[in-house]
Amino acid sequence: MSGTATLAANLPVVSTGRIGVVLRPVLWLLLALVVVEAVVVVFGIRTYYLPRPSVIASTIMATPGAYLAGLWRTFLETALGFVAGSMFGVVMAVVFHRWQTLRELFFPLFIVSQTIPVIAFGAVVVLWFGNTLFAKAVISFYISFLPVTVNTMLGFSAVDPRQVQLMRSFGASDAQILRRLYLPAALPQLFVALKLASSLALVGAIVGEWFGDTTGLGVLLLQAMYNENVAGIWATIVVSACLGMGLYGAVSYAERRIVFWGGEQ
Amino acid sequence: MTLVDRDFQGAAGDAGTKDLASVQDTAGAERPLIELRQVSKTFGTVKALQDLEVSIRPGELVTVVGPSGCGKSTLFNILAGLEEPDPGNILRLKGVSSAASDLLGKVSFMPQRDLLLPWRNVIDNAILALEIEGMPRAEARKLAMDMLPEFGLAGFEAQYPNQLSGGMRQRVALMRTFLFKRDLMLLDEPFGALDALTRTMMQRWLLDVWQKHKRTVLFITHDVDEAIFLGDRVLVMTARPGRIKLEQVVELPRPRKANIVTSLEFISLKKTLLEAIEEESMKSFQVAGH
Amino acid sequence: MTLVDRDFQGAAGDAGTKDLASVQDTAGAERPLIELRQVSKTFGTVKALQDLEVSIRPGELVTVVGPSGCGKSTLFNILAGLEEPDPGNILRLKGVSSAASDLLGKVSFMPQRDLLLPWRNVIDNAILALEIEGMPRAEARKLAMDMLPEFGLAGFEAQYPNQLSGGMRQRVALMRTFLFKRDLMLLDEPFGALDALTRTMMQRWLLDVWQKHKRTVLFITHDVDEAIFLGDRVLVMTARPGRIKLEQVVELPRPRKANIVTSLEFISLKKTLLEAIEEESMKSFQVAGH
Amino acid sequence: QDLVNASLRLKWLTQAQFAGFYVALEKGYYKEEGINLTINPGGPNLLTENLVATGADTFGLSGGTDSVFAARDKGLPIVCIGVAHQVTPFVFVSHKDGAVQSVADFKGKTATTWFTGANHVLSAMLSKAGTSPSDVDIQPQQVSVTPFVDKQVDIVTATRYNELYVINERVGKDNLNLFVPEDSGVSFPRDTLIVSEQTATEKPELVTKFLRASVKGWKEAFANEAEAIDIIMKISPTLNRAQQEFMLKEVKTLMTAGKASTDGLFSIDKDAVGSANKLLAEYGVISKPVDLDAAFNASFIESIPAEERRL
Amino acid sequence: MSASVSSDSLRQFSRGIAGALLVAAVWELCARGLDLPAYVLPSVSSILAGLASDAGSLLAAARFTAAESFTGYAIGCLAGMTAAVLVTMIPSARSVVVPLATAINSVPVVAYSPLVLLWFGIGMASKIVMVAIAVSFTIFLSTIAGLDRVDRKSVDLIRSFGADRFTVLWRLRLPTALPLVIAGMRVSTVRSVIVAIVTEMLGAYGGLGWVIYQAVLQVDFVKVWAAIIVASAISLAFFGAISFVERRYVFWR
Ligand SMILES: Nc1ncnc2c1ncn2[C@@H]1O[C@H](COP(=O)(O)OP(=O)(O)OP(=O)(O)O)[C@@H](O)[C@H]1O
Ligand SMILES: Nc1ncnc2c1ncn2[C@@H]1O[C@H](COP(=O)(O)OP(=O)(O)OP(=O)(O)O)[C@@H](O)[C@H]1O
Ligand SMILES: Cc1ncc(C[n+]2csc(CCO)c2C)c(N)n1
Ligand SMILES: [Mg+2]
Ligand SMILES: [Mg+2]
Repeated sequence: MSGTATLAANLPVVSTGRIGVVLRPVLWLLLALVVVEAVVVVFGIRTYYLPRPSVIASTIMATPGAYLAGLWRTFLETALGFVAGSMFGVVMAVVFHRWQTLRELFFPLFIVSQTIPVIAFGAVVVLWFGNTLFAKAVISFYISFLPVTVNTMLGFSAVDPRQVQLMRSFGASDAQILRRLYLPAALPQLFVALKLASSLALVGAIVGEWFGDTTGLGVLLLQAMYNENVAGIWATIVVSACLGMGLYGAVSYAERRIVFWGGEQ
Repeated sequence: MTLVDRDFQGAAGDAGTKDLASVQDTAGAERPLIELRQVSKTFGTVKALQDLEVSIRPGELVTVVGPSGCGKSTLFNILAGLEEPDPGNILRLKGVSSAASDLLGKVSFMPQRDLLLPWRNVIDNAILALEIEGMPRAEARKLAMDMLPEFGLAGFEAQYPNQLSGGMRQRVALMRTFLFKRDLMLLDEPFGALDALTRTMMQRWLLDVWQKHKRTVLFITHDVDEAIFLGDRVLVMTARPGRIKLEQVVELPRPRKANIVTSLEFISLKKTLLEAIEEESMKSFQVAGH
Repeated sequence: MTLVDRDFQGAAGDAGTKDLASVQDTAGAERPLIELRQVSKTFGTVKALQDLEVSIRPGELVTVVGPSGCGKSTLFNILAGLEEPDPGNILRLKGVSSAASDLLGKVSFMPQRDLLLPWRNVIDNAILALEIEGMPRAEARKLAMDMLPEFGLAGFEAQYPNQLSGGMRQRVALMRTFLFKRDLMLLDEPFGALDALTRTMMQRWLLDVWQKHKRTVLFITHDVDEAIFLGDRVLVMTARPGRIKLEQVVELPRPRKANIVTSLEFISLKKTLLEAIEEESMKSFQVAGH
Repeated sequence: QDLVNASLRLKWLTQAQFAGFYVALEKGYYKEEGINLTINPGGPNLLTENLVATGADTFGLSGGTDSVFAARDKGLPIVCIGVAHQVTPFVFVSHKDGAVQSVADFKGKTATTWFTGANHVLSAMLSKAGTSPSDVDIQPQQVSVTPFVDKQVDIVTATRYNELYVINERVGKDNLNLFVPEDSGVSFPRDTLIVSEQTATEKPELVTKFLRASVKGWKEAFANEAEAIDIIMKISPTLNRAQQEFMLKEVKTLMTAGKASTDGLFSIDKDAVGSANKLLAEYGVISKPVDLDAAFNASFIESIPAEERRL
Repeated sequence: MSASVSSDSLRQFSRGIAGALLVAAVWELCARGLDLPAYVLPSVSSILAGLASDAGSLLAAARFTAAESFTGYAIGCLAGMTAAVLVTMIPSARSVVVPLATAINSVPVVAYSPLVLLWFGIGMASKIVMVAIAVSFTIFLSTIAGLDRVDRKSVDLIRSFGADRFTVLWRLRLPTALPLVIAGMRVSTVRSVIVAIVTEMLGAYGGLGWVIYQAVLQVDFVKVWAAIIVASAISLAFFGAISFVERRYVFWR
């Protein structure tokens, strides 16, 4: 087998289309906005149903500070909950992987916990943790850890037992096998979960803010909704979308950097 | 089909080992490096090995052939200390009776697939065993770097497994095995996944490396040509439960050239082995209605 | 190394085809079933095939060996109508000039891996091509059921691929290819993934089936023993860009027995072929610093 | 200076409905009384009574007499220490050019209302007009008043300080009929200040100080509305200023009506409260009438002289 | 072999139950031992009692919520799959649609909820729309990923049998995508119930979210928890049903 030929075929090619990949959707989006603007104006659609994109933009620009502050606050809650949830998720996966009895006793409850709508007991969280950023992060944490646990366990179970035997034949301890084999091997699956968890954590933060808060995208959303401020709702959706896409993009970027070898073994 | 005398001690004594490394090893020349007697292994109701007897002298390269599922990998797992045989066995390393688990970390083992870690580059895959032993990374890397050219991997140290061809991956796995310096090396079908042409190249290269490094090697293969081309002795195993059916000493001179496979001695050895193997294969290969 | 005359018409005329099915085919005995002239194929900057010339007579079993990446699969893709060669080629099916795409659905093709559909059981995998042709499922199943014993699959019709051994999967894939009755059968390393012993069994069985069904077969392999054992002719391809380097007629009598591989004629054929292949392999096999 | 930490949980997000508290906070009135106050906004799924009962928050501006009764009925140890809106803060609205011109006309029509107390007010109004509530199609009211604007429903419920503004804007003030509960003899004071029983017994002076500062804040807010709105808008810049100005004006009317016109802000009108109590017991919302004296403790607010509480 | 599998799953089942009982016992002990009032944490026994006494209204609410989530789920699945198939059949649409869908999918669904409530009212329609949106993007992306997993070599093989694009789609692409599609569907079950409940809490005529909202305002925390348990049971049953279908029809993995 020709080493050089295979190499050439598999070397990561610096894609010249990369910029195009980013630019194309952006151009399409701009076009779509123009079309929507025109449609709203031409057909006289009421703001109540669909405000003009320019109205949404000017709504944000009227009080940019409020949206920025909301974005920052929600980002902090999300990031805190996401990081804590991911770490807890991985730790629980290790625990469940290591002790089958614990897994069989409690893993089903982990699944059950996710069927409980967090909004139903957000009040309890406020009761316990007060009106703090931490309380919202707890809600984010709660709805983001399970996918991480599940996928990490999936990643662990996909480890080739022969690989484990090989490590053991080198005299490796359990801790060495975990660190050098199981954890890296689970990374591709872990990142799939992290992408999902980042979106969930954001939902958690926004919903968490519905339990009494002064700033945050969830607050802006509620306020706009109950004042029938449709442009305000749209403005908040746009800002939430930016945050959601930003988080997703950040995790995807980390994935590309860290899991450079790809999911397939 | 005849079952040969299983006293390997005697049989091996006659083997043509003129230019073998072991000759230089004056003290241990006659004492087997490893010796298995009455070794059986049962998985639930499956009897994988039954009363297996194997003995390998230092510096030997012994090849093992046998039908699929006859217990070859099981034998290796026992020798690597990963699996404990059924009670009542005798297992001696350098004459000292041991439990299989005592062998853990004492033999260097290369399993059936290359099992490279995709997130480690060539050099870091090669030093995996050294790192686990506790050698500082920099030192291990230095050691491995020096070995790269010999394994045909010079300049590839920073490549990742998915950028390598099958043959190169196998060489990295072999290098990892060689770097984990132990008295006994177990190679479980290292070339099984390669195409026939690449495999021929790898065989020749392995013989070179082996002669330079003077290791004792037990080598599993499905390919009779490979078994004869490489081995000082060929062990043919029976279908499950695995035992030694035939032990064939290979008296071909070393160093061996590629064209040796068309020599008359080679052909006659192949004939004998194929007959023995065929009988066993037919037992385990079921072509219903044919 | 000499390049033989590439007029296959003439060369094949001398071949020992006494017991070949094609002899009964009085009309087409001398007219090639398929003929390629000046066939090149470029992928971007990679020249995979260059001025390839192949011609196969009805009823022949022609084997192709060549180093990895030399363009064997590319050749098959062209013959299967999946890939169009570079302009300027000549491609004749039964003497009629055609574009490669005209061949789509006209040859039965078995790619390098078995590619069984995991959600279909043995029988439904076997009839896939027939179903696509539009044959009612019940009828197709009936046809396939009758063929099962011959393919060593009797009683396995309701099994799913993940329940089968590698050898059995290959036989299902072969059965699928046989059921798709076309003048030309293309087999791309059908036994490449099998271990050497299972492969030997499959080769013998394939010869049996082939002689019964009288198909024209083009067979890619990496294994020289396999190429000689099966073929009426062996084509050796050059390293990329692929051309025919050597065409070797195999005059071994049929039916061939397993022990033919240790016969003198076989060995001498093997010697010739190995020499040719070795030269090409060395071109594409890079052992840096070795 | 030793400040006591305390928190006030509102019934909703920051808006002019709560301006007085924010003004008091901003002007340092709570600090002057030795309280380091945090104002925590509410939300759609929060119950102020619950947070105050558990001690998560010290003070609460809760839903109203209705939620106080419900909480007391369920055994939550909370006490109401003042009532903000002296009269029912909501009205029922119909189109002037529509079929509904009087409460009697509700019969056979579709009305939407909130099922958190307002529905009982509606039922009581209907009963007083001789209409059985079951003869009116009463539906839960959604966030938006659009179904009413689009005339898909005949009668909509509106808080005077919030929904009414939106309806006025979209339908026109002059095109609406307003049906006021008090006109039918039904009263339902809302926006109640609460503390836990524990706070009430253990820290009465804290409660009084909080009330004093709050009253001062509200008086300041009503005296200087523009500045009060500025304070609110600074906290929630996305609010609509005109709407907030309207809200503060309406809230002023509600807070200074009835007993408050004589006794001052946050007065507890035991008669009005008692009628609400009876109403809720009648409709089975609470299992039996609540002990009014235990649920409403006017001593704190009354310890502040009326002249100090009057505008 | 089969005997050991069933004894395995029996042990897993009994351990799962044991774990649940353990947590319930600790909960009960805490609630009683610390004398927690219902508005902090009601005891398990009182929740079960509440469940029994409110069975009628909870069941009605459960039906309401289940109807919303199932309908939304079905619409979402169909829309997602159809869109995915169309996009794979029209490659030029892909480079626009897929990044856009990925982007939209990373926007929190709750952000749309006010808008959907304003547009579709507080009846069932708004819940169904919310669920459908939430489900369809997940299914769309997992179907696309599944359809992409098809091996080029397999496509070539089946083309060599004379198959056209639709045959390739029907006989190869769709079955290849099935495992990922169903995995996406399984994950979406729980999500659909939760989205329905969250939307109900912002305004509804009925359903578990509406019951919870009302119960909170009426200070009935036993009822809140009883409704939560019913919601959880619906999710689990839904999840179990799709998992069963998955094991049944994706037997080959
Ligand atoms: N852990 C195990 N549990 C149960 N059965 C086992 C186990 N390991 C191996 N076996 C069985 O023991 C027999 C021997 O297996 P082994 O892997 O040693 O065969 P092998 O000779 O290496 O085969 P191959 O040539 O296919 O690699 C087989 O029938 C296998 O199914
Ligand atoms: N679609 C393609 N695009 C670009 N290059 C291709 C394509 N298909 C094949 N090639 C290149 O053409 C050359 C010949 O490939 P081909 O698969 O025909 O080789 P082969 O002889 O079948 O190899 P092997 O023995 O490994 O199967 C290789 O270098 C390969 O990388
Ligand atoms: C009694 C009563 N019940 C429900 C609502 C609906 N609602 C809940 S929070 C909120 C915002 C208040 O400013 C609204 C409109 C109400 N207004 N009044
Ligand atoms: Mg093995
Ligand atoms: Mg190929």
